[in-house]
Amino acid sequence: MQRRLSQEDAAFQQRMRDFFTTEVPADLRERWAAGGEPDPDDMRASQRALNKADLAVPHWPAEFGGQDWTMLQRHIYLQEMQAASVPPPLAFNANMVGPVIAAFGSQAQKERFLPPTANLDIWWCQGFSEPDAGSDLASLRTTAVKDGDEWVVNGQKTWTTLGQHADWIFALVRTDPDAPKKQMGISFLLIEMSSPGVTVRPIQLIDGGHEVNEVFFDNVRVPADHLVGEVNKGWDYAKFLLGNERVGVAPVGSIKRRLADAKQYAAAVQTEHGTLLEDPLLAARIAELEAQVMALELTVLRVAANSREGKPDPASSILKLRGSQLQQDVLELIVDIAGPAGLDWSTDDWEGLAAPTYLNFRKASIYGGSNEVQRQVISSGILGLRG
Amino acid sequence: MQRRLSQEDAAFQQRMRDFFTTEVPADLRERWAAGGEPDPDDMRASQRALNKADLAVPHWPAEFGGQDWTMLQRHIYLQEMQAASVPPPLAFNANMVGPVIAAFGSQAQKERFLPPTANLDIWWCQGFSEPDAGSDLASLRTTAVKDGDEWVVNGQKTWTTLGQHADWIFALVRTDPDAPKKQMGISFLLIEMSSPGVTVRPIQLIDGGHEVNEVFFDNVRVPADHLVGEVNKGWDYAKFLLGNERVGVAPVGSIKRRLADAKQYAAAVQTEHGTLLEDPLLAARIAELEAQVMALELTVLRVAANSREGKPDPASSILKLRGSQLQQDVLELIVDIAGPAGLDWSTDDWEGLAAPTYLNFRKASIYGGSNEVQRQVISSGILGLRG
Amino acid sequence: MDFSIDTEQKALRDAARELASRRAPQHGEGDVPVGPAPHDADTWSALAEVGALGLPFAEDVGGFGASAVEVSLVATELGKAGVRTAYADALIAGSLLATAGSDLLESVTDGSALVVPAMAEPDRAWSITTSSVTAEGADDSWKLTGEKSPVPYADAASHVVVPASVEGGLAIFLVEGPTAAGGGVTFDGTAATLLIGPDNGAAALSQAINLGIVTLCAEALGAMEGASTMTVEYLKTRKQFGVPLMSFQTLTQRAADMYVSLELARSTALFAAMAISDDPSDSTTASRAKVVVGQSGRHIGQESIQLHGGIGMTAEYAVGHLVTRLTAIERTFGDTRQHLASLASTLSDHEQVDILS
Amino acid sequence: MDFSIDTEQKALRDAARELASRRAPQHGEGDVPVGPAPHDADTWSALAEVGALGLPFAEDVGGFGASAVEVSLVATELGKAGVRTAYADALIAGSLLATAGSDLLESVTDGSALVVPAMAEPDRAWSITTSSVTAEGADDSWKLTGEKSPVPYADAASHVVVPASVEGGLAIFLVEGPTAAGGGVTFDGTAATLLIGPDNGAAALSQAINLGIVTLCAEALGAMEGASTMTVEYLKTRKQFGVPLMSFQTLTQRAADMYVSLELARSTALFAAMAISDDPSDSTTASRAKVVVGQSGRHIGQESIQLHGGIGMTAEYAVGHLVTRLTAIERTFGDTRQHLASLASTLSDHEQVDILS
Repeated sequence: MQRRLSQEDAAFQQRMRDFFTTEVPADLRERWAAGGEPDPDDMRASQRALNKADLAVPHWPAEFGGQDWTMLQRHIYLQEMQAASVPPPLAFNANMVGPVIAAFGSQAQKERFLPPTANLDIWWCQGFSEPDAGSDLASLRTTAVKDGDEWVVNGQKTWTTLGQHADWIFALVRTDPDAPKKQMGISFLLIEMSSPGVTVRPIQLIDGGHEVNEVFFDNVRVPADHLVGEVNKGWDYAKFLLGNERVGVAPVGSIKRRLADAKQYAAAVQTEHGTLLEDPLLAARIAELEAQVMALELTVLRVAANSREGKPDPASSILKLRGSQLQQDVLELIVDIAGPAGLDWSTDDWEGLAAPTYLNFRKASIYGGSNEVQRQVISSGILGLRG
Repeated sequence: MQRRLSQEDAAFQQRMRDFFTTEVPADLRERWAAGGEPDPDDMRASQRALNKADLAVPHWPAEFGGQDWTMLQRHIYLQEMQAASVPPPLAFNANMVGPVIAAFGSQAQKERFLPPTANLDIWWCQGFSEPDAGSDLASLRTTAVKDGDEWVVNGQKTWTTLGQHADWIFALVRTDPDAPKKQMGISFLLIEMSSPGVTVRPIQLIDGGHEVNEVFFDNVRVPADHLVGEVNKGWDYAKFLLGNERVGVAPVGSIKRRLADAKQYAAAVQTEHGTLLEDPLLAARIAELEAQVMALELTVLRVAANSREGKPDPASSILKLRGSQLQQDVLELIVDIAGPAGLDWSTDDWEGLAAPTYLNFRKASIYGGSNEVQRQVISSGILGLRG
Repeated sequence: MDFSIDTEQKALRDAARELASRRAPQHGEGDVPVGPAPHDADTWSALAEVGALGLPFAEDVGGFGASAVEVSLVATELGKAGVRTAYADALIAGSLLATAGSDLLESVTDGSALVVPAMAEPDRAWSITTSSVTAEGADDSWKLTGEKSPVPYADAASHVVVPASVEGGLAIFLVEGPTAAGGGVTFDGTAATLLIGPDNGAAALSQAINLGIVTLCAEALGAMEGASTMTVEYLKTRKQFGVPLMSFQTLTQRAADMYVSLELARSTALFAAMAISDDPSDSTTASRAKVVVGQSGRHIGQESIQLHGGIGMTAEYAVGHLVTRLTAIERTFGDTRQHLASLASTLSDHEQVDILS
Repeated sequence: MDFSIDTEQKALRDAARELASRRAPQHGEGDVPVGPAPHDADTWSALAEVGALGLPFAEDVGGFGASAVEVSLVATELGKAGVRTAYADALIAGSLLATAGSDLLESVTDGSALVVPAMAEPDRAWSITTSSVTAEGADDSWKLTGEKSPVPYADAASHVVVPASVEGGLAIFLVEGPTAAGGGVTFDGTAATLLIGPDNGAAALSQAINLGIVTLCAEALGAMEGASTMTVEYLKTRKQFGVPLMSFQTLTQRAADMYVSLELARSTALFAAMAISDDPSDSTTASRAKVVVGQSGRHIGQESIQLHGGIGMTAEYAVGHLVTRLTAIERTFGDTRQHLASLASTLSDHEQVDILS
């Protein structure tokens, strides 16, 4: 056991820090740090800057921009990226559809889709959830029926994050309605959002933003070669994707960034006895969060080091569960620091953003596998508690 | 709505306060306040002093010592009793078997048992739980087989609190092994502990004490007229009993007494900056507990006022659930105040008792219907959430 | 100690319930307003019509001679229906006007004037004992300097009531026709009328805030009840994995915990209303209520969304709006931490909390 | 940053595991000892034999030149098996002897002397910067006055190490053949040897306590792992209402939360051992570890009993003893509250917690 970074890793850390703080424009990073609704242009600019330096998709195969990094290096990369408030590569591209196409797509699909996916020339969104399915993904009812060399898609997806900016959607569709189990008979289909019959309706959330959408498919015709892998095997690819998604899911760097912000905010609020940062109860809560976030970061590192290539460790559920809790705790803390100043949402300073951001991130324990689902994965998959 | 006590209730409160602080010997109350294992002689002396003044079983029928009190008055009585550290009447007598005999017993049983039960001349214990049943009471396997005008009892009970001091046990026994449902075919039997074939084995708990026991029945012969009510109807009586038990179950007065002690302890511990009672984090925790206990006490009063005579309000589960949590929280606080001084269990001062008492009261959320069972009662019985 | 309500109170509650259901925001498809609500003149008139605005003030100063208990009944109905108003704010202003014996109180209670307090200050934590706004002058001629922000409803207010520092302590001023900008009010030698001098300013403000806290606690109680009811209903009707959500024990056990939080908050909010009616200066009880309701509000608010899942996050569904309001209430008039700190400093004053005295 | 253990460490861990299983207390039917455990000479010799007592001290002062990481591996095995010893105490004393360059350290590491620190004082909260015990004297002749209590293992100790106030600060003394009574040690002009003077006393004590904290955290990790494993096993095998307990989702979801607590505590305890090996004066990391482990210990301890039900309360079942030990560890060398307060006072020293530097 060794606390310090090896010389090689320390140099790697320095290289990442230098890159993120000098090669990604400062104004872009400042806008990202301020929070609020993400600007798609900034996200594209950031991912392209990263991709140019081969830093957008380091976990992909080498021929499509991947790097042969250790898990520790991947963590350092993410940590430094978030510490510098660099908008990360779009998860739908880098962590979801990209790895699926790389692992299961045809050679033609790889060549066609992977380079623009890495460069965010294609903006992907995810078409998994449906209105009456929720966490029960496999109950999906959107159908694709073969008609010549096309699939004809009908149905509805929901909770499609940033779908309003998307060029393409990767969707789970039912291709065999008579399959014996509901997990069977599902396929993984790539659909261009500009196809006739695709409609996007933004859903307003309680913070006023519109980051999620409903997507409707009305006799949308999709070329047959846009089906990834084998027909009716989509559930396997979805499970692979969700496993990958969770690996990157504990946003430790971003939680730490927010916590550092919280300290700065608290130091600027005067109380009757000094500043809020000197208030014993508030300071103890910050100290507690710092210790808890440290525990999470250490666990990310320890678990990542143990996870086998390609097979995400089931312990990634720990990270999703605890990561979302801590993220929510830190955002709640910031609302508390804002105090009465947070009652006015009309300003775009940190006080005005505090409450909407807190409310927005209640999603963190719901989306991408709710915390109840994560606990189920742990109790059943890790502890062997199968009722 | 009215915050203040009526003149009548204020006078009642004063009468109770006077009685408890002058008519129950101070040395006895001091020993009770100090905690640790209860002294049976003190408990007898206390209950007899109360009974002499008709204050041992105020909720019984008037002819057996009951009082026509309002729910508020019952609360005041309990509150003042606990505030004065008076050992309360033995629950097995006053709240469990007494009301069952009064409601369902024969006239002969009432006359024979109720007066000595009120006066703690008979010490009762409870024979409900069995080793493999736990919260699943109805799965009991102890049998009673009719032989002439006697029942022959075989089996084993466990978690029998203070059974080592008991003269009699009230037990649930299976009298019809062929009943279609496991809740049927159970009877409510009164058994003298000195009967041949009854063996008591104390169970040591992690605090070192022996307040619970296993009770074994080996061909124990019980006269037929010791069966309460109708044969095979015991489950109904048990439910009646458990409902009654819960009404008295939120030990608000005792929690408040302990919390007041905790403040006194904290004020006597020096820190680098004053006393522990002035420590901002510890003081905030005490203030929080005071507010939460107040909320519980108010809820006891509000709910008690709404509950119908005889029918315990299902909201009594709130009181059991929250009462046990707060009791445990306050005891944990006292361990924290003791700090390193609590590492030595060999003294009988408050520091030495702090950790064993805390550990002992982990039972509060397990016995008498676990907190999980209480939540189930609330979700199903009150909220109508029936899975 | 008596938690029951009488016939007159029942009638008031029913009127408030009817008003609230009539004025409740509609959340259909499409965008709806989120976050803090602007002043709504129609709702305000309706409140004035049922007599809600003068309830706690004595008749001889222009009030209706009821009490904080009646205020609570009204506020709970508003909270349950998600009707957000300046009710607590106006009552604080009203309480200060009543203490000052100001004629303006009649216009407050009949709804013709909207008077709100200007209390929060930029970059300063909530405080009712100090102010960075200063006042200079004497007799009928005072001038205020400094900034209060945010001042909810300032843009719609006819007057603001302003605590400001003067020699000798905190005094309370009235400013007519405030110029609201950027969510706050800036004073730059602004003419003001002295309502209450420094001898009594802090005490009067504390009483007024107690009334405001009790009102907010009652509104929060309504919001919690609304959110809890919706959540239980959702668990009953919504299916997942082929069975109703209420088949999942982890959800029903948590619904039970929400219920416990709600009932404890209910007892406490009602008691605080009674206590403040009995003794308007009982800040200790007000702080305890703010703590209990604050913690329940966080618990019930967060669990309501979590148990709903994604739908609870959407603006077209009411539960998120109730949680938004609970989030705001917790940070209004001092949050849980601040009230705990204030209670912590007075632990030695009492052996036990005595609610039966 | 590397959490893996090498071959030598694996061998040490296996030896400790074997030792721990051999010395683990037996809980059958009938009464067994509960609460704090007395010193057990056989277990202590066995620890000395596997070289556990000298691990973190340099070879030139009589130690074995390993580190706090190795100490942790041993302590975790002791904790898991429920073997309670003076290990953390003896390491604190050893650390102070090592700093002082005392010859006695060799007798500590070979197990022939049992030296423990005397730190707690009656009616005073835990403190490592002040002491009400005073020392007077000079050079070789010092006398101590005051009381330390409780002093765990004092009745079996050959020597105690005593922090005491002298002019200029806190100094560390050695007392041979202490007279233990009532769980503590009273000094009444008692002769003592100066180990470390006031220039370095507080710093040396702080380093020693860091080692003690890391040892306790590792022991707690073992106890939490033991309790969690037993709880999961119990849920799998125990039936109620005709089905295994693991059919109840409310229990399995809580078991999952226990697992999360355990794994976070594991990472933190291991990291703290690495950090202290790297920089023995890193009190900040030691405090963070004490906080994380303290909270996990409360959580896992309480849930272990609750999920077991009544059986978890009995002395014939091991889980309650593990919880008893967790309860004691939390209040040893400062509890969660105290370490939080100390961390809270240094928040401005750093922008973020940096574990990768």
